[in-house]
Amino acid sequence: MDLLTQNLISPVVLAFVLGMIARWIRSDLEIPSAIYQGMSIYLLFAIGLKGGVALSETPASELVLPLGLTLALGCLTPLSAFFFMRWFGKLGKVDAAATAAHYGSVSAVTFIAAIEAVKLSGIPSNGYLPALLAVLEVPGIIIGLLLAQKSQAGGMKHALREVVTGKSIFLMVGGLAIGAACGQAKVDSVAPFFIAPFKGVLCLFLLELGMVAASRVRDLRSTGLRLVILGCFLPAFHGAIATACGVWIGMAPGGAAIFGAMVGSASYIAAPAAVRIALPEASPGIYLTLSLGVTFPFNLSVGIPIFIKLAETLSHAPTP
Amino acid sequence: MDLLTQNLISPVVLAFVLGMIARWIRSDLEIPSAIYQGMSIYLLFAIGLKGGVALSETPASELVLPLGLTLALGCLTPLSAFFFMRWFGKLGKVDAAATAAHYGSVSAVTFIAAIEAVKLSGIPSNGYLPALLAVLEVPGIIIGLLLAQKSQAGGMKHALREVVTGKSIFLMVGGLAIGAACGQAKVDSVAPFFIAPFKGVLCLFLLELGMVAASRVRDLRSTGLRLVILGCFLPAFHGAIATACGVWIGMAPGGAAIFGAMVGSASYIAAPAAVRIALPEASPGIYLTLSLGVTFPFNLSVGIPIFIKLAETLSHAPTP
Amino acid sequence: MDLLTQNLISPVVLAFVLGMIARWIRSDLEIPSAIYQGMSIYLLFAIGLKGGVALSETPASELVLPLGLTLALGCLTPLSAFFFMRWFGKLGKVDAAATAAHYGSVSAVTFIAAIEAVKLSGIPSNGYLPALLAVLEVPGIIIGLLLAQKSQAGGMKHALREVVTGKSIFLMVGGLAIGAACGQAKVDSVAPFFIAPFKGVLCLFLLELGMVAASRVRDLRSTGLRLVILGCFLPAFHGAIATACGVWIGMAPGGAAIFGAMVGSASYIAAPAAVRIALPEASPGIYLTLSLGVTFPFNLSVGIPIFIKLAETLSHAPTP
Amino acid sequence: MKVPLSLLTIVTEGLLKEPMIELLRRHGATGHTITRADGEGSRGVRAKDWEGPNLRFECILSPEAADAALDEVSERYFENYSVIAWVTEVKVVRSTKFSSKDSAES
Amino acid sequence: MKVPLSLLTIVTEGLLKEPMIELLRRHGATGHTITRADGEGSRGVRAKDWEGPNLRFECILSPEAADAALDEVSERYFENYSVIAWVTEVKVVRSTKFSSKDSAES
Amino acid sequence: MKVPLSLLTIVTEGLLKEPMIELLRRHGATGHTITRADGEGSRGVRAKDWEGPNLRFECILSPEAADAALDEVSERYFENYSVIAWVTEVKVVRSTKFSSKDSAES
Ligand SMILES: Nc1ncnc2c1ncn2[C@@H]1O[C@H](COP(=O)(O)O)[C@@H](O)[C@H]1O
Ligand SMILES: Nc1ncnc2c1ncn2[C@@H]1O[C@H](COP(=O)(O)O)[C@@H](O)[C@H]1O
Ligand SMILES: Nc1ncnc2c1ncn2[C@@H]1O[C@H](COP(=O)(O)O)[C@@H](O)[C@H]1O
Ligand code: NA
Ligand code: NA
Ligand code: NA
Repeated sequence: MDLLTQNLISPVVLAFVLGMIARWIRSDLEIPSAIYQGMSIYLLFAIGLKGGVALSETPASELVLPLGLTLALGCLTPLSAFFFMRWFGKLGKVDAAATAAHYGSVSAVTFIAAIEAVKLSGIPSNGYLPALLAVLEVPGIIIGLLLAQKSQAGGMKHALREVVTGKSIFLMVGGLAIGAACGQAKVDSVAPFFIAPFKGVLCLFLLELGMVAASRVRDLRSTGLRLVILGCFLPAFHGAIATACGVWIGMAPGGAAIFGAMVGSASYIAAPAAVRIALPEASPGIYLTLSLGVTFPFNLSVGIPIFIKLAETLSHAPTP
Repeated sequence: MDLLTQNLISPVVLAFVLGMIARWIRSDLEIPSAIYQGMSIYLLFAIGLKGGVALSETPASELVLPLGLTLALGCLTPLSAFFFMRWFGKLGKVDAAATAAHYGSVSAVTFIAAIEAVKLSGIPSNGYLPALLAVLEVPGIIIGLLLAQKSQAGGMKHALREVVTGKSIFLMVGGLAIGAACGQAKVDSVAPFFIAPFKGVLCLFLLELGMVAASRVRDLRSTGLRLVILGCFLPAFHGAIATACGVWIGMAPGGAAIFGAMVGSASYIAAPAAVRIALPEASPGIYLTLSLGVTFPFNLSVGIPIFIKLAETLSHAPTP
Repeated sequence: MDLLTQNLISPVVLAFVLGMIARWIRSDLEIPSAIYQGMSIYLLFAIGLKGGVALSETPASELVLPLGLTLALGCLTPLSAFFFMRWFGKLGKVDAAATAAHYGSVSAVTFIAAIEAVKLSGIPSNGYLPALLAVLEVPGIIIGLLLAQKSQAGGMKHALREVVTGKSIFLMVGGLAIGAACGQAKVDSVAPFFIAPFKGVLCLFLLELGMVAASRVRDLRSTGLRLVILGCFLPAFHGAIATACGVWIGMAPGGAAIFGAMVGSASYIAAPAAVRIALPEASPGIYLTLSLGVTFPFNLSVGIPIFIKLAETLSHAPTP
Repeated sequence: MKVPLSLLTIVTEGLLKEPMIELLRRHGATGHTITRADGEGSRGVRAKDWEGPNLRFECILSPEAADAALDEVSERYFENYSVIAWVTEVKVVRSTKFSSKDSAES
Repeated sequence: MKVPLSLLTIVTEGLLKEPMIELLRRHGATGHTITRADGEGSRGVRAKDWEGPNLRFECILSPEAADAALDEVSERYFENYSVIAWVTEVKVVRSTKFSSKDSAES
Repeated sequence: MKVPLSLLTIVTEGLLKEPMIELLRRHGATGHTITRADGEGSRGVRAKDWEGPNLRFECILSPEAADAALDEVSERYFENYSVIAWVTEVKVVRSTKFSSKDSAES
């Protein structure tokens, strides 16, 4: 598939691969953690800012359907993930629930990578997607935690606080608000910092993420084949459904593909933090390895091009 | 006032507010201190560079009046601040002197924010202002320390060394010199790094400053209402006088407004370091809270638009 | 010489001087080490990326001669350095070998500074130079270590691993590969981050390097005059030969000058790390002081303009 | 004037920052010092991977308070979290600086 | 339940990171904690100049293992590298966390 | 061959960096290690707010020198600055590395 190679041979994806290689050949390359944190602050805020501007130009009525769909899928995907993890993955209840929380939530970097891939492929997209990203992040985590039936007031509340005030949602929502309040003209004044260099920063960020993912990949052996299969199946399954629904409710093809990548993705920043607090007995060796070591690279390399192709096909289908 | 809203609804000011909110809702957002320091190095050096280029294009004769005025105000404002702090603020001599040193010196970030606000409002400015900033930073601190009559050779000398070799003055003066030596053409080669993204970096910087200021605001209760009133009155008073003098000696209206913001501002980087060394018994809970928790937000939100308005009015007054 | 002043009065060189001044006047200016590391990652990866794009547009046949010349000089310069260090510098075998490894290898920052200087002087250059840089880094170190006849399997192997998987070579080669694979069009998408701000980042980087070099310069007294003389002579000698050979095999004048600067330069990142592991008894006070405190500033200020002048003269000589 | 007190050192994932500070306060700590640390331990997960580096708490306490805090850390966190902790005997001057409720021995 | 163990602290150039971790493992360490540090010592070279800051290792070991490790560090690295190391007596709870082969005294 | 020495740990605002290094030198320190730390203490001001993080000094000294340095730190800085300091007993090998004038007991 041409689109696949096209997607794989890009600075962003190759930087991720380079990061993995760095770990495999045991290079002493290391991105200082302050730089890594600085980059994630930059990326999240910038994505919010861009989304906020788009939002300020989108009529509220146009948002109703996408928001409803996002909430619905945000509640269904953790249930689906829980079911597959218990049935096919043979996980215990707590571990399955923890993993479900991750697949119910969303990975901002997958979202960003999908945006870039769509931009490259030239098909039209929707500006309001970052708002959906913020909405999608929370319900999956709540439902995942509820599935563990460990909703002792304290843990659950603490975990929710963590998610909602957590820096990833905070920065994105903050950026959204600022972008929406300021509008295009004023955001233009900070564009040379937040917009133009964005993809280059993403490139360095994925270099680091590749290194982290590589150390996760090492843990795959102990994770078991069944879980690895699920780590590829679930994003494809959830993502395809979401892409189809997106096209169905009238998103632009590019928008639907990005939406698919979002719904298909598994969180590896917000969800782990929340799960670690509310379900400390769940094994990070399972949920982190799956989300960061399997599902993220899967989406980055195979998932996103599939969703783009699918969205294009479905969008053109009814036209003739 | 339209100008006020115009000024408040900007990415830079809103980022400051976002930082304050982050602290209030107890988000775990944190800008790594390496990033924060990196940004301040960048901002100070860039402002110097830009000023240096402007300086290289300004005839020396044009600088005499502004320099003289800056020195005069740099000596008067700490005296005025000391008087108000003792009389209305009821502070002891040492604390009043310490605070006077802060109001006599200058806040580079307020200066930068004023520049951006003036640029946005479209009125003409002067290029030599960064040179004045460097000049204004020192005398206020010296006079403040002298007011405490604690000029034991050692402490005073150490404190002065600290100010003059301190990184904020060093970087700005260094940038000025490099900018003046290289001139526009050569500085253009580094403009995509130092000039274009400047305002975006400032935006992130204010996010952090908002967080710091928020923790200062919490200390307001123990500071007392009288001091809070002074923290708003002094910048308005000093700034209005400086703006008027600026117009009077022939600065462009934008330049006079920026000059007002400079003179009205209170230092929270150079002065605290010097005061901490020379007057360790003065209470940081007073001088830091006032300069960072009251005066900086005041200038950012209310002061700067006032000075712009004032400068415009005064500039146009004699014309007809 | 006009070219010399032209080269010296540039933001990049002046930033280096500013860094030295910061140390001399004992300013508290400090670039956080995370920022410094972040900048070196950025610079090395960006230089690779740019080179990779150029490489993808260079026919392989055009690379044979330059590659052969690079390998030859990479083997000869450490021998020459060893000879001079023993004979004129009166160093013991281990210290001479350690220093030879540094002069045999290459300084990426000198290379970058040369590129910028050539760009400024407007003469044509060659795109494939970064590939030569990567090739030149290794042989000098190997030969240097062999010269110490301390090739106990362990140390040597460990040292070589260190060089080849070391982050400086890894990032540059990684960038090269990504640039070559993606080609101009796709690299353009990250150009606003990796290409446009490059020189500005270099400027800040040299500010830090100036500070480091200044503390090295302090050690010059204990190093001895003979070694300081060699620290100026060797780069001029090696660099002039390399420039001449470069012109001779048909490089563009700018390319030959950059090539001269490369070959003349002494490593201060890759080589010290390798030498420290394989020859721990060699004195860093000698090799680091020479490479960073003498040869680097020499090349930056005097060497590069000389090589440019030389390359221009030689290139024009046979034309008429 | 030298007073013997205990130094409790806790190395833990960044996640437990707030709970640890609270725990120390409850045991009478008047302050604490935090450094960022990397580390490897018996658990597979290196905290750094996904939530920043480990935190290394140091807290000067009365010997009894340090023991009690160490016990509580061990009971509440050892099982499910990456935590390690130890107590060292140290000497300080002007121990009033450390006494909120328990160490009045200065 | 408190068990006395030893805390070995090593401050060294970043270069020796891997060898030090290996050395600690060989002496039975089940983990270690690393913080970045600057420093000055008897050698002229400040490691920071060219390879990032010093590393400060902390490792809880059985007293015998700590002594042995300290000896090995001293013998192998003191001469040519910037290294310093010391041992402190500490108390831990649940020392099982630290026993890979040597400290079964819990 | 193990020699008992003292480890003086000082946590202080970044501002006091130079004075502290000088103080340690005056008491015969041949070196020191600095790590960056955050912290909270009895004073309201968190140093980090305006001048970077706290600094945490570690210095191996002879027991007498450590005590004397601790006393001086306490007398000169405790009142007006954010400072805390403590002394621990440690063991080192080859104590010659630490003796500039006072610890010839190796
Ligand atoms: N033996 C040890 N000595 C020093 N630090 C340790 C040791 N074991 C574990 N740690 C630290 O404690 C953290 C958590 O350990 P663990 O819970 O065993 O994974 C690690 O990341 C290390 O920083
Ligand atoms: N007396 C000391 N106390 C604490 N740390 C020290 C001492 N001497 C040296 N160091 C640390 O050990 C490192 C190497 O020391 P040296 O090998 O003496 O250069 C230094 O960079 C310091 O971080
Ligand atoms: N009880 C304590 N244990 C450990 N560190 C402390 C303690 N009290 C204060 N500190 C540290 O010492 C610094 C200054 O404390 P203070 O002078 O009490 O504000 C704080 O920022 C902390 O890093
Ligand atoms: Na999802
Ligand atoms: Na002022
Ligand atoms: Na060379």
